[in-house]
Amino acid sequence: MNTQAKFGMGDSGSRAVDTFPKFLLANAARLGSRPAMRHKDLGIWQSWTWAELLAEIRAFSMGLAALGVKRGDKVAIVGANRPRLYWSFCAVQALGGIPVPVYADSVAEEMVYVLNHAEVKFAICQDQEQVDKLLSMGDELKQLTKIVYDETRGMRDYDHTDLHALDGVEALGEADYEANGDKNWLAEIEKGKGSDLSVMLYTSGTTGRPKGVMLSFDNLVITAKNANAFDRLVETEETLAYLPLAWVGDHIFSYAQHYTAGYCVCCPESAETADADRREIAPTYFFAPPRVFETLLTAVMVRMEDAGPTKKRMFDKYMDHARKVGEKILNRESVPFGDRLKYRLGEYLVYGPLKNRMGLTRMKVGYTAGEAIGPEIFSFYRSLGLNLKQLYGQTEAAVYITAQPDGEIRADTVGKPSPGVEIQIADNGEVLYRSPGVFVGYYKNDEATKETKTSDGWVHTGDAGFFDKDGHLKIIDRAKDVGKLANGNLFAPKYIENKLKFFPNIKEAVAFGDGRDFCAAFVNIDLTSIGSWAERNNIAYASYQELAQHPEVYKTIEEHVDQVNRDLASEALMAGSQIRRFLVLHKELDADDGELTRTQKVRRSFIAERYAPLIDALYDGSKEKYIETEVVFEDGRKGKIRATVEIRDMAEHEPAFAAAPVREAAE
Amino acid sequence: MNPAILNFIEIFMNGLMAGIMYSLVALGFVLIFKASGIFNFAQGVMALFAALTLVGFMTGQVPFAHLINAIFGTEVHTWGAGMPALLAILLTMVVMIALAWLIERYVLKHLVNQEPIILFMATIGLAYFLEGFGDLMWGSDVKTLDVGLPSGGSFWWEDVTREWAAAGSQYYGMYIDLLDVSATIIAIVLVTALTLFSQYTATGRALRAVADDHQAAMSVGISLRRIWVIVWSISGFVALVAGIMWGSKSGVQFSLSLIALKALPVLILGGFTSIPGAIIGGLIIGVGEKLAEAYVGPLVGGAIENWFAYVVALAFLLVRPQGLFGDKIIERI
Amino acid sequence: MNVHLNPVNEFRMTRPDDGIARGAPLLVADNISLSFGGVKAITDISFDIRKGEIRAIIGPNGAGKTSMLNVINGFYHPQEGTITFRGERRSRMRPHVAAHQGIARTFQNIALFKGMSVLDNIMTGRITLQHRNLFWQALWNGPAEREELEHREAVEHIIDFLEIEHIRKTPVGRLPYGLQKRVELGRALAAEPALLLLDEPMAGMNLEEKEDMSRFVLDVNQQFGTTIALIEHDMGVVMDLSDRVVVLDYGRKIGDGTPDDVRNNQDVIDAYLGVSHDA
Amino acid sequence: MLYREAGDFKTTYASDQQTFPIKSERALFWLFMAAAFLIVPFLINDYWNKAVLMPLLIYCMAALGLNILVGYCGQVSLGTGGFMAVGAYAAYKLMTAFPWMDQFSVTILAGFVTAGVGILFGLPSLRIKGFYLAVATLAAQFFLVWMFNKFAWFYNYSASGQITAPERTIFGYAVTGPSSLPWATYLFGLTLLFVFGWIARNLTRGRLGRSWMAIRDMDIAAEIIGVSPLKAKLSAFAVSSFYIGMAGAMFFANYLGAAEVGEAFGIDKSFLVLFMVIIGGLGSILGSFLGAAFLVLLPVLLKNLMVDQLGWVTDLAAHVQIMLVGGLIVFFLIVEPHGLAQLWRLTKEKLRLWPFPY
Repeated sequence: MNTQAKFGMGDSGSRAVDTFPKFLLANAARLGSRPAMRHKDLGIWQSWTWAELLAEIRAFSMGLAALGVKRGDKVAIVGANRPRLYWSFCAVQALGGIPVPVYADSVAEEMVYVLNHAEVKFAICQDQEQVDKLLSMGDELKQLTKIVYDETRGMRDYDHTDLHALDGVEALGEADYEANGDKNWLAEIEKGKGSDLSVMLYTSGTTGRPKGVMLSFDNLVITAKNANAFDRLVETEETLAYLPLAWVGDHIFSYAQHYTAGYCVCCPESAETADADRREIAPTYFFAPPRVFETLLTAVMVRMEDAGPTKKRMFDKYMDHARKVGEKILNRESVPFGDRLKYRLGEYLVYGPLKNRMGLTRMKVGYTAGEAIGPEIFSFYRSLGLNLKQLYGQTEAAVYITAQPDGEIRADTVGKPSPGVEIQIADNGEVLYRSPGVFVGYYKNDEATKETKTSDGWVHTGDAGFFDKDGHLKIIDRAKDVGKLANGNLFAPKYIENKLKFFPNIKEAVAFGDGRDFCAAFVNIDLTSIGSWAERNNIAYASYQELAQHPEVYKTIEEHVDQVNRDLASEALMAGSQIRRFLVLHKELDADDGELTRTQKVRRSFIAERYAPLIDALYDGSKEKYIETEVVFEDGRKGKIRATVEIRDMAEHEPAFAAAPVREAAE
Repeated sequence: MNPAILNFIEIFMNGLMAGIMYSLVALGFVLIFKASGIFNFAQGVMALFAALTLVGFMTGQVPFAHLINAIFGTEVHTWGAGMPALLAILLTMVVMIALAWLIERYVLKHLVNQEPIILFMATIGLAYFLEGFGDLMWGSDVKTLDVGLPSGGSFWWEDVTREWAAAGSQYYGMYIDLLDVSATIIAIVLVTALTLFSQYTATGRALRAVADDHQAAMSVGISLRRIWVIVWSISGFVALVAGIMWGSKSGVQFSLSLIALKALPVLILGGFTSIPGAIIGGLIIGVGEKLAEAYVGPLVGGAIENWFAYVVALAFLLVRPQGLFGDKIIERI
Repeated sequence: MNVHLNPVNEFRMTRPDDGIARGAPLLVADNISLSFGGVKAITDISFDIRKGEIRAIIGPNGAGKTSMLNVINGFYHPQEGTITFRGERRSRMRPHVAAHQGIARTFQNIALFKGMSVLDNIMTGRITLQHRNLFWQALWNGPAEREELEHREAVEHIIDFLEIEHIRKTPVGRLPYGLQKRVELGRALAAEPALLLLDEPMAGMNLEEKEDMSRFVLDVNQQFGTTIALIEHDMGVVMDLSDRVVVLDYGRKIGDGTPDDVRNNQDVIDAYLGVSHDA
Repeated sequence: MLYREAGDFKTTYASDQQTFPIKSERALFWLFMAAAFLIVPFLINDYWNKAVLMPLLIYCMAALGLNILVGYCGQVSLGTGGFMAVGAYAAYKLMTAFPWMDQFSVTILAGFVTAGVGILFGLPSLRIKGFYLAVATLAAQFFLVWMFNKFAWFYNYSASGQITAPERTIFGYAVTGPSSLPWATYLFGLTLLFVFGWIARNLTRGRLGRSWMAIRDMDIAAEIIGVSPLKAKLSAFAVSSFYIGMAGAMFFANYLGAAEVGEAFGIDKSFLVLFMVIIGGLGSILGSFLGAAFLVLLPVLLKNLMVDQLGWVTDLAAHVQIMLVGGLIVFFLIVEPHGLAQLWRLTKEKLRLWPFPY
């Protein structure tokens, strides 16, 4: 392992460590025996130290070089969170290539577009499934020459002219290394510099074709280093890599910060076991979209429903106490001694075991972002003593725009500008930022780049927001989505939807009202929560559809909508947009049907189009409406589901707020 | 005749009579095993308990006298009057039926579908419980039991057999205990009665149905729990009879419960599920034991009857693993 | 230092080469007759199983299929006829000796060890491959532990192959039927058998489970080259999976050949349609 | 509730298969052992040693042995008393024939002798199963007791027919004989139990243990997948008898000091140890210890209560005690047929899932 010697402590100081391959060498020298990566495979957490990581990546990278990967080549990476796919980022970057991660669950057409647009020459796939997907596109993939796959199962009988097992590639590299050493390889790494393109991430985008966001090493390295410093992340952290690796968040948390801080990234056995795997690893630094926290909380509440009365009482009592003082204790505010004592007891009886069951025992910092998180959900975790925070970010910013500093945590803001980030609010309320993480541009799309990024480096977020009196940014909605009702009242659909979604029984909601007379909503019930409720109440159901249309379910949802209206009525800006009518949708909104993005955000306009008859019905006063919907099954077959959906009217509450708050705008 | 042959005959007959007693105890095991698949280790203690109760009734003891005295500091021991044997036997029978009902209600019912070893263990626990309970109720001192059965040697038989020996030989005739004779007669009557009962009464038929196939029996409406109470009552009755016999012979004391251990080799030999097996096995063991004691014992230092029966049974098993009358075991997969 | 394994490590599934070429007879049954106390279960049956093939044994209920498997792995001893396995003629033999020679099997009625976990059940399948004696096992640390962990790794590959990672430590008694069948296959595979006997591997399964199981059987045969003899009632499955089929009826062989041959064989059709068999 | 398993993950198979996979349990175990080895010897007195600790250690050893046979291999044995007697007499003969031999060697050799006898009496298990085998093992019990009674060579022709343990020391401290030191005897027993408890764990977790369990769960299938019934059953008999023999040797040499076979090693012993195994939990090492603890401590407690506290006469107390023990056994079998170990497992599961319901 002569690279270790070359990049010893004394030596590395003189060189700028500004690319990930250089970080790899530095980490192998500095943290050689520390675990760098783990993967739950064959029953245990297979682990690699940084030194071993270097050896693996070097072999793989030199093997790729032998296959013909050259500087500037784009290499697609397709699959789930597997160590070897993470390694391929660095292996490609070491050769000056540009990795292009692709969402593994995207359908063939999406993939064709991305691969062609990015002019991908090589693809590294996880398994047979992904290889098949690529092969099925055949000639459509104009540039693609070679495919490398990781898992050999089922691959025995394939034509291996342009198909290579990752093992074979590594062996090739290993042989090269044995014979010729790694001089050339190291020289290739030395050629890389901070301003080079590091990665291209395609944003799934709520509208239009995906755009290839080009991020340089500087973008990622500086942002990641800032973030590490902000939350004091060091090499002892353990994180769980379970979010799509084509998503910028995962790229930052499981790659950029992983290399810059030198911490250990753990890959779950499979998506299904991610929960159990998290429980085993107990990450110290954890990121999850609100949806995950929501599901987790729902699961907790559902399971506690089955608990015996004594235990349930104890749980409720201590959770009440946590709600009362937990957040204060976490924020280091003064709390009476008695309450502290009771909290300690609660920690022993309830909070500790609960954190243990959720696998959050060791969590030092946790982030949620992507969407607004329900205040109750947020406080629930905070009150358990978990340092859960919110951040606001974008692919174009290499994630970090704002984040909540420790001790300044609130459910309804996304925090202060991250280190090195400047923010301004445009006249129309849109948030603009400038930072070292600001992307180089959209690949082969200068027009879009110009639209988003001004010549002096300010980037339009497309979100409307404002700074509150403490200097925290508050996001209300997509700038273009914030509209007005026909009567001139402000209508912020996401704001309303989030309020609905904060109920465990409601999984998804879509609000309508822009330019209409009143606000109306689609509601998606949460099958886990409602299903368990139905089970307890002996309500038989055969399908999601049947359950969704059950009168009792409607009644429950009606109560929730009423509660939301009550809340809205208490807010000056929103009181005018209470939900007048709603319906419970007969099918679950699904990314496969294009109703959600791959990151599980609702595609409002698509839904509006798809369910146009239902929206019409919401506004024409009818009591129910028949609808046929085309759906795509998992295996790609298409089918139709039909339903007659009931529509309910709601009463509006009188506006009841103290005084109109002043809307501040900070520069 | 040669006195050696006469001696042999005497030992043989004594063996037969001891054997019939073994059969009697083994019968109790078989009945319960057939009907419920339970290997009732408490059978011996049930006999002890029955005998203790019988003596207690006949002599008019106050139950739990010791306990009462210990707790309340009183000095009560007897009612002052006993009762006739027949009435005491009837009352004891009632107690045994009550016991069967209690066992079913508080033990067996909760152990349905458990593995045989667990049930076996439960009956050992039951044996301990009954032993302690019996002692607590009636005291643990050795008691004599006399229900009016003839006892002592038969002079008539001695005289008859003395004649058989060749003149001039020093032969004084065969010894036969009248108690053994009456026990044998009673045992024969009991076995016949049980056989008739199981052949010709509805309950008996239900019993056999259960023994053949639990599921099928239940599906034709036979109440398993009722059957169990009946079976345990019957084996309680058998235990009572055995208790009277053995108790009359050697007093009522703890060692009486050890007759269960005597019955075990009989069971191995005869098979756990066969009534004829229990009878014939008992006879074989009884005779074999006595003969071995007389002819083999002196060679190895005597007192071999404790284990000899087991060794016989074991040797037999190695040849026929399913016992004398057991069903042939066909291994399937 | 953490030990780590190469996740795609190839693992052996068949024993070292035994000199029998692919396609040559691995096992030959010659004029086998078997009876139980006068009842004839098998009458004068001869057939062979060739190395690398999937051989199906089919026939109506009571045709003697399971008895035939029992003869092959030494559980029943035929009154007449011989079994030749890997060129060696076999006299009376205990089943565990057959296991040591490389014959593994699954059972018609699941015969898993109920008191053990999935992992332990499959580990038990490797009993013929583990050799540390009582002394080393008592010491544990050292050779015995090393051996145990090597075999654990091999078993993990089987678990991975059969996609039963999530139930690794579950007691088998708690598993649904379909998974128990899969675990049983795993236990048989763990022995790295030369000949794998499957007694109705898909009985009682739903369509999806049958498809899974068929895929596993094919994968075993193709990826590891394991010779397989299987009894199956589902004709669709038999025709899809097997290379050659032998048909039994009332303890006699009435057909033998490729699935197509057998399908067109009049005797076979009669037997399945229940035409009288006294001819 | 007590468990914090999150973050306690396994990176090797060795750590995944260790005896106490959960960190907190591992800590608890070593804490307990430290207390047993380092603190108890300083607090011990003759009463505690004789009434509680020595019987506990000895019966733990015996129950461990029987559990290997009954719980792991599924072969029911009622011959424990007889095998303990073999251990005791072997120890006696070894102690008197080789006065120079240290007590550890004596005890372990006595175990080996018993293992041999165990194999002999285990032979019928190859032909017969279940209750038939159970009853057959009674033959061993009666025969062995008879033999030790009958042949004076076994008790060195002593007039009383008893065997009496001479004094033997370990590192100069007496562990047998009339002037044995309580703490030394205790540590002697504890060391043996610790070492052989660990060995039992090793034997049951590997190939041998699995072949035993396979025979127990389904003997035919076990044989078909390659378990030799002969080796599995006889090794179980041998190992089991080895432990029981050691227990017998300790019972005689370290605990009783003098013994008469019928009294000390009668059929009651067989049942007692079997109860321990059943109540503790078949097929569980922890269960053997829990069962032994339960049946050793319960009578002591009851006696304390009835005789010392209530002032009852001893025989009355004995009757109540035997009745209660019998009743409790039945009660336990009804409530939890898989024994205290299962109860412990369930409790543990519940605590691990806490606050969620099980």
